[in-house]
Amino acid sequence: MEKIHKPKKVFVQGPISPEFVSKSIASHHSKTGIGAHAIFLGQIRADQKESGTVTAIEYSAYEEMAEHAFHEIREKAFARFELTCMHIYHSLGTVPVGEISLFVFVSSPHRRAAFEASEFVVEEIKANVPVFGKELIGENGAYVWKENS
Amino acid sequence: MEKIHKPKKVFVQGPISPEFVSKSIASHHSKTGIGAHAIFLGQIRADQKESGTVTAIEYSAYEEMAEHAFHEIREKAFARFELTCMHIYHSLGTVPVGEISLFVFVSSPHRRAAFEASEFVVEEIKANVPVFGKELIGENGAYVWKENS
Amino acid sequence: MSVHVMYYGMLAEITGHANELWISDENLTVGKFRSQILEKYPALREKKFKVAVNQKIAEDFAPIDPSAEIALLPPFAGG
Amino acid sequence: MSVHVMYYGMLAEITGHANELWISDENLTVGKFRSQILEKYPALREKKFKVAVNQKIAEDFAPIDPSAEIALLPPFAGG
Repeated sequence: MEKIHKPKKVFVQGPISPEFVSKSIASHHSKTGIGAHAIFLGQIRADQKESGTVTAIEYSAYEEMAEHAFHEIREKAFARFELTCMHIYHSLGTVPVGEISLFVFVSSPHRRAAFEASEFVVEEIKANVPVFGKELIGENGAYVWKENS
Repeated sequence: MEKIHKPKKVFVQGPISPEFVSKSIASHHSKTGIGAHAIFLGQIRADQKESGTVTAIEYSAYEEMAEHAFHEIREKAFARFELTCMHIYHSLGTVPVGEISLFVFVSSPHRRAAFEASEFVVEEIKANVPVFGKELIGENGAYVWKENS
Repeated sequence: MSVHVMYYGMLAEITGHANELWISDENLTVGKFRSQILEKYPALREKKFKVAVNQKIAEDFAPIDPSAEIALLPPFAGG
Repeated sequence: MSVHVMYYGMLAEITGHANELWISDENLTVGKFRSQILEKYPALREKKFKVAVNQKIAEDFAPIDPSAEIALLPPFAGG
């Protein structure tokens, strides 16, 4: 059990690899109080825009404020749900379509807490973390700014 | 998009490895309509029982009926949620504590459908699939039969 | 009539085998079969179990035809 | 007074820079700052943005002290 939840590094440069996800899973092998892991992965969609097809998202952030916001989300989630551990990773820089830009990983003795915390954390990130995204379109440098709904 | 949902092999012998999970994630790289993956992993807990500590679960199943049940759950989930794909894997045989025995992987253009489908599928599996589990305890061959709540 | 019966999990421990041929003088429903089986294996009375006919959970009123595959299922523990 | 102001995402494109020193004759609240900035950059009127003071989203009535770090934040797009 983690009793102290130190601020953790959330941002990574570029896409989050499937191998990184599997290493995170494997590292929970020794935490034998865990019964349920819920993982959320955000993947870049090749959306159709007026000016063409999205090929990548270029992420930037108000990094210091974002790290604080992530930390607050962690604290709230630990206070609200019976969690054993929790990890959040978010990309900065360019993430091509089909690649992963968000990895939320919560673990609990029981599935209910894992499901609820996973959803809570993802919604909080979408609403409250100052991350900005440029959807790059086609080959000619066109883009539109992304906005969460 | 998968239009026909053929019955798929769900059971695997022994634990489900983190590498298997990462390979499954990586195989969705080319499905660029996906925006959200929700993954649920069931991990064996070292629960305390009257007679000692759980060291593993030995799973068995009424396999033919179980495969039908899994197939029905797939069909229901595809009918109910906007899913791009869905994969279920469940262990048979012995799975030691800290290892993974259930892997549910749903993918959707949008996060809401992914969250809801993940929870739906896991609850359906717990309630409606004839899988049986012996919780092995200590070193002396003791066990108790597991029962889902 | 005779039907093929299978026992799973703890139920196989109680009955002492994984399957048997069930012989009955009369036509069976699930309910009738259930009372016959509790008579043969009284220890089952303390156990929760469901009866599947041809791989579907069946209610007591459901008929069992001679070619049916019957299974006694203890509480599920998947996941 | 003068405060440090940062522009993020599309707002940096509109203002033409990522940060600037904001000079004001009077003491500022977030609301006052907001009207001054819309006057200097009229194109911002068509954009949704929030104002963060010292890394917290602030309401219009909040005061801004001279050592504050101000940021103009366009809609969030994380995930």
